[in-house]
Amino acid sequence: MLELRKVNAAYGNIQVLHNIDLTINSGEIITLIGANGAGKSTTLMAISGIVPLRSGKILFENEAIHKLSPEKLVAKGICQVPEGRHIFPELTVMENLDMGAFLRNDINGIKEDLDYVFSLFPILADRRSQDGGTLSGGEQQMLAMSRALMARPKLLLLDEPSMGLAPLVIKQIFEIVRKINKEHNTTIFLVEQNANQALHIADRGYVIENGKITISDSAENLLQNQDIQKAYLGI
Amino acid sequence: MDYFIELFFGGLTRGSIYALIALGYTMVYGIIGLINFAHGEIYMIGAFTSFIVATVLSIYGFPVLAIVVIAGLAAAVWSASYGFTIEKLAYRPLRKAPRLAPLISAIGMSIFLQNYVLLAQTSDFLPFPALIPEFAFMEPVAHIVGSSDLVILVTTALVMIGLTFLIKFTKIGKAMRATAQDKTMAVLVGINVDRVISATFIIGSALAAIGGLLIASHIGQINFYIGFIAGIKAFTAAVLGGIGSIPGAVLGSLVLGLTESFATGYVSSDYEDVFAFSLLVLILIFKPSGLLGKAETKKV
Amino acid sequence: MFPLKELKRSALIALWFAFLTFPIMVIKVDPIERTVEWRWDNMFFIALGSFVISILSKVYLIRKERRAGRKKGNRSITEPFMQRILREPRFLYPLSLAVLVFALSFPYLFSTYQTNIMTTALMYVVLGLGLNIVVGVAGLLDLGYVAFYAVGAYSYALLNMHFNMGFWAVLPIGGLFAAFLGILLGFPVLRLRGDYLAIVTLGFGEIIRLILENWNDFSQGPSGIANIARPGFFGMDMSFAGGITYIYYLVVGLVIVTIFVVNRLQNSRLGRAWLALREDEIACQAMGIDKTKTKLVAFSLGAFWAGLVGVIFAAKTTFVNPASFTFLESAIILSIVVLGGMGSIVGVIFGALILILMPEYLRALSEYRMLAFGGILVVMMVFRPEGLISNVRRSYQFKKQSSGQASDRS
Amino acid sequence: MKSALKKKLFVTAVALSFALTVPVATIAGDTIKFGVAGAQSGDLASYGIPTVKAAELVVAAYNAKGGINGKKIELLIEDDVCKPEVATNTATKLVTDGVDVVLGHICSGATKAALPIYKEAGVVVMSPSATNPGLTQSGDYPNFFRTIASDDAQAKTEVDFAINVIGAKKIAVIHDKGDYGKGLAEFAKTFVEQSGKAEVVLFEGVTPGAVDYTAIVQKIKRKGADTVIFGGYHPEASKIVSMMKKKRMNLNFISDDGVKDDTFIKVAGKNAEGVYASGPQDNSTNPVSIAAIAAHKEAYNEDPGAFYENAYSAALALLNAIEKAGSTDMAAIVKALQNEKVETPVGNINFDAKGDAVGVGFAMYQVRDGKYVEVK
Repeated sequence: MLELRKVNAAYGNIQVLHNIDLTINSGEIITLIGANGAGKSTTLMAISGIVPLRSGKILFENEAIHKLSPEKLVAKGICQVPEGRHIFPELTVMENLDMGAFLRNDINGIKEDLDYVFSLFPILADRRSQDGGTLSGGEQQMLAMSRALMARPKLLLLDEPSMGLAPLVIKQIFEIVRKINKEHNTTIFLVEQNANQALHIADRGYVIENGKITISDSAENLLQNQDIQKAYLGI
Repeated sequence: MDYFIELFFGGLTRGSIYALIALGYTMVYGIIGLINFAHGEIYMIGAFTSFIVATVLSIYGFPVLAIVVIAGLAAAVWSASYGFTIEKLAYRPLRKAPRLAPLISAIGMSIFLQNYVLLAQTSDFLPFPALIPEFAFMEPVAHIVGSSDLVILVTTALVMIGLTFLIKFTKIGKAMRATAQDKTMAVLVGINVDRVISATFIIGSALAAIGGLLIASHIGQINFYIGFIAGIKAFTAAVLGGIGSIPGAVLGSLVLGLTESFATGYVSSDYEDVFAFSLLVLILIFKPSGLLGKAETKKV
Repeated sequence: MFPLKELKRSALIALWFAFLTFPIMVIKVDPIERTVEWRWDNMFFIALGSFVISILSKVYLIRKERRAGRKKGNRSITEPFMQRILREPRFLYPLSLAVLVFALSFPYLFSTYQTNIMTTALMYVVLGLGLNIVVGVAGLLDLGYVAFYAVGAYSYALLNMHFNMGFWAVLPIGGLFAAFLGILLGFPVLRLRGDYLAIVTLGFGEIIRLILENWNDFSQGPSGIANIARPGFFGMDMSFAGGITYIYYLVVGLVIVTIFVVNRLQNSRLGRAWLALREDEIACQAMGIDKTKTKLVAFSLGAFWAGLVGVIFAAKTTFVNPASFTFLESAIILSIVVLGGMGSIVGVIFGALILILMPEYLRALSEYRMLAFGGILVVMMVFRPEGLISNVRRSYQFKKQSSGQASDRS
Repeated sequence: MKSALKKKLFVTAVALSFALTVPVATIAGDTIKFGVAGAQSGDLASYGIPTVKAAELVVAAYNAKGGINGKKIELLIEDDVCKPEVATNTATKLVTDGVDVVLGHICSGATKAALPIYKEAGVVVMSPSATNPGLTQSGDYPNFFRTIASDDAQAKTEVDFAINVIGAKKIAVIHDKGDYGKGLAEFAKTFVEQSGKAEVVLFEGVTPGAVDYTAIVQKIKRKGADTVIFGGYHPEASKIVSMMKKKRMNLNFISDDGVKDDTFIKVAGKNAEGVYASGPQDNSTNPVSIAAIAAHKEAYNEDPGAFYENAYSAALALLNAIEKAGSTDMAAIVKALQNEKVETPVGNINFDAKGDAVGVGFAMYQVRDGKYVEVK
């Protein structure tokens, strides 16, 4: 479904991604794990068209997309929940969700998806007219994910959904990620520092170090891998 | 008491005009953080366009109502076009430039537009046709509140309501708010930020043009320089209310208009602007982000 | 060679501009005689002009892209030309010497008029450098800088008129008055953030001008103060041309002193504190930099320089009135700083020379002068948003670090 | 690498020296250099541009006749934006270019700043519009002349008229905070107070270009004024007059030369009816004036702007003096200006020792049926 081929990207003169190769198949949950500053978020931003490529290609459903503008990518079904959630603080929960469906015009479909996200996160329904900025961290994460779902994505990019959340909430979030994947057949690309949790729900995983993919394997194998255990799982 | 009411309405009228210009300032600032110094010139171009159109139409013998409507539309259309073009030419290439570069570009644009109108039209003051008729029912109180004051107040109020509706409930309005609050995220939900910014310039410019038309027919004269002072005042009003905030711009404008009116009425018009600016300084000292501005929630 | 698509695009642009400028350029009405003049030829010229300009700019862009494509590999090695010169003492010293010799011999090479406008330009160099401390180095956007300039000018005018004080006596006093006023204003408002500070300083500039305009007993109001004494030189009596030359040298001296002081300041502890403050206020406070005090020093130092130049201004024109101290003046000084490249001394010098000399040399364009000035300001910003000399300072810093401590941070 | 750098340096140096030397080169030749200085851009351009047009027309007429004593007249037109510091540059430029006489400057402030430079260079200056009394009365500027009367004379005319003819008792004196307007208003205030027959109930300035003047107009009403004396120019005057009409106030409105301008009537329209303004004595039957206005209409297809006639007169007076003096020497021109009378749009004039035009007196006018009519 999504393929990165020899992707190089840079901020100014500092190269961040070096020859990234990565494949995501339809229906999978793929995770990308790595330390702070390894290039995880940049990879997502490159996929979403925010960080331009120096060289390389990104294919989505066998079509080169790395020269498309970000909103075209959203229209194609690639949605991102960025790191730090980026809730529109002065928009209400409802309006935030509306923004998620910005490119859609099918009123019935939107209604349906709205019911769906409210069923996933009932608390959002209670807070619907509250400003996004007044929500707690966990609620904001739920809202951010719901907002992305409102675009009815084929591929959902999640950047550190667990960051700064209480363990209980993290668990809930990951459960829902899996649920979305199963119920809606949404392909999910999950970037995490919390490798343990991520690998437990993922099908396959990649490890990124200093902007290079060093390991790629199935999630089970990665969980067993000793280097990974040492470096990322804290065992 | 009559005197007080007179000053009050005078201040409201003046404040309403400021508000129509200040909205453009505040919207543009809210979305791209730019003090658009050329905005006053957009207002001037709106006034000039409506002057030209109205005069041509009246020469060809159109009825007054038709003139008002067509001149108003023409002013809005052309001002919006200027706003759109200026943003594309002078600000968009500077989207990622250091913060002050667009400001200087805006100052240059302001000087350019003033002289463009000066050269293409005239340096002289021109009589603006009286587009606002004298309403008979206003006659008993005309010495306190004139017809044109009434029209300005009502129009401004209608425009405010319309704008609030637009910002609050329409798709483009929500997109504007979203873009203003978080540009990266706006892009990530599929908003074409460039288009939203263009829309902001178009709407802000059209509002300024309406202000231009109203004030020109209230005062009865225009020249190429009227945009500059009005622009500075409107900008002051926008900051007073909390720049970036739409209700703030309106409140700030009304406060500024009333302050100037009362300062002139009860103290002296010699220091009218001194009062206006001192009020600004005072308010900002006690409320550093303006009357309705939100305190900074995050570091930018 | 040139793609047809681009031609079509240019034609559309031409059409757009024809539409855009239609009411203002084409129609001219006389509301009294009730006649309408349709100037269709203007529309034709606008369309043609915008068509040509759009094609030219496209060609420029294509070529630039191609060049960029070719250069891509060794991009980090090629530095801007000016920057290279400024870093190399081997180039810098002979160059500065040449500039100095040129500056000193200027009055002998060129006419009095040239000397006069060069004096004006150099005054703006000092003003620019002063404002550069405030805006470029400390990052405080000041739109009312002209107020301090006015204070200097009126200090000399008034002290000279009432107490017959001489130029040299007032020069430091004018500077100090301005600096004092800077502190007075800075105290309450410096805690405002960026753009709020901008409008407050703008308001302050207007307040000073309005007071000068309205308070007749103090400042003689709008009619101004005339017959201000020119600076003396040990009681020598000078001809008009001699006087101009004298002031010219005086200003050259001031420019040199200013460059020296500003340069020293930027590399001092205080200068680094300013830079740090510009980059991140919160971090600075966390590191124990007294935010308000540091800002206040920058603000009043900038004001001090404006005051000095103000005194010279009054002495040079021998006449002051409030009309010289409008917002536009502040805007031009700010443009000098930004155009030159914020924080760069050489940049500010170039900026001042260009912005002040340009309108003078544009006189040939007569009534199109200010139109061209505004247009050029926009074009320059669009093509060089970092200013003429960008980032010189930062790379200079790096070099110092690497040679001094041999640390290889990159 | 190194040669590329050298080349760039060389190009820069050439470009620089080119830029610096080109403007120095002036056209040499046996012409009379007639300078015109004033605001030609900026917010006061509308007061400076008519002067340029007047100079162009007069000079063209002279040149068509073959110039003066066989010499053609060359115009040197310089913009000073009405700013003193720019005016010194303008003046230095004109002097460096070898100007013989100067028509200008427009604003008193700019004129004051520029005059010492002309004085030093021995250049006669004649302003069509700088009315500050000090310019002539101080005696500081023997090279200065003007075709417009000074502010105090004008204020006196206005006040006498207000008190003696209209019978004003309570006078509001309003001005535009400008050099000209405020100076005039102050004289008016002093004269009213000296007369003892009327009182000044309000003395205030309005901000030119402000969005509206409702508040000040209401204040005039509240103070119970029966007459307004306004010092300033027509844009502000027409705003105030229109606002007074809107507020149903019927006061006498007396203003000055800056308002006695057809543009005022055009802009204020029917609100202008009844307004009094002082101005130079009636020239409407003066054939020179009629010809001057006709020439302007023919050349530019519009009515002349502010100070056009004064500028036209000044240009005529200057050229006439050069012709009579037979030289461009300052002393000779000054003598000719003082002794030789000349027919101009503002009358048959010569100049007194201080530099004011003799015979340019003031009359009061009133707008009646869309025209200024002299009030006897």
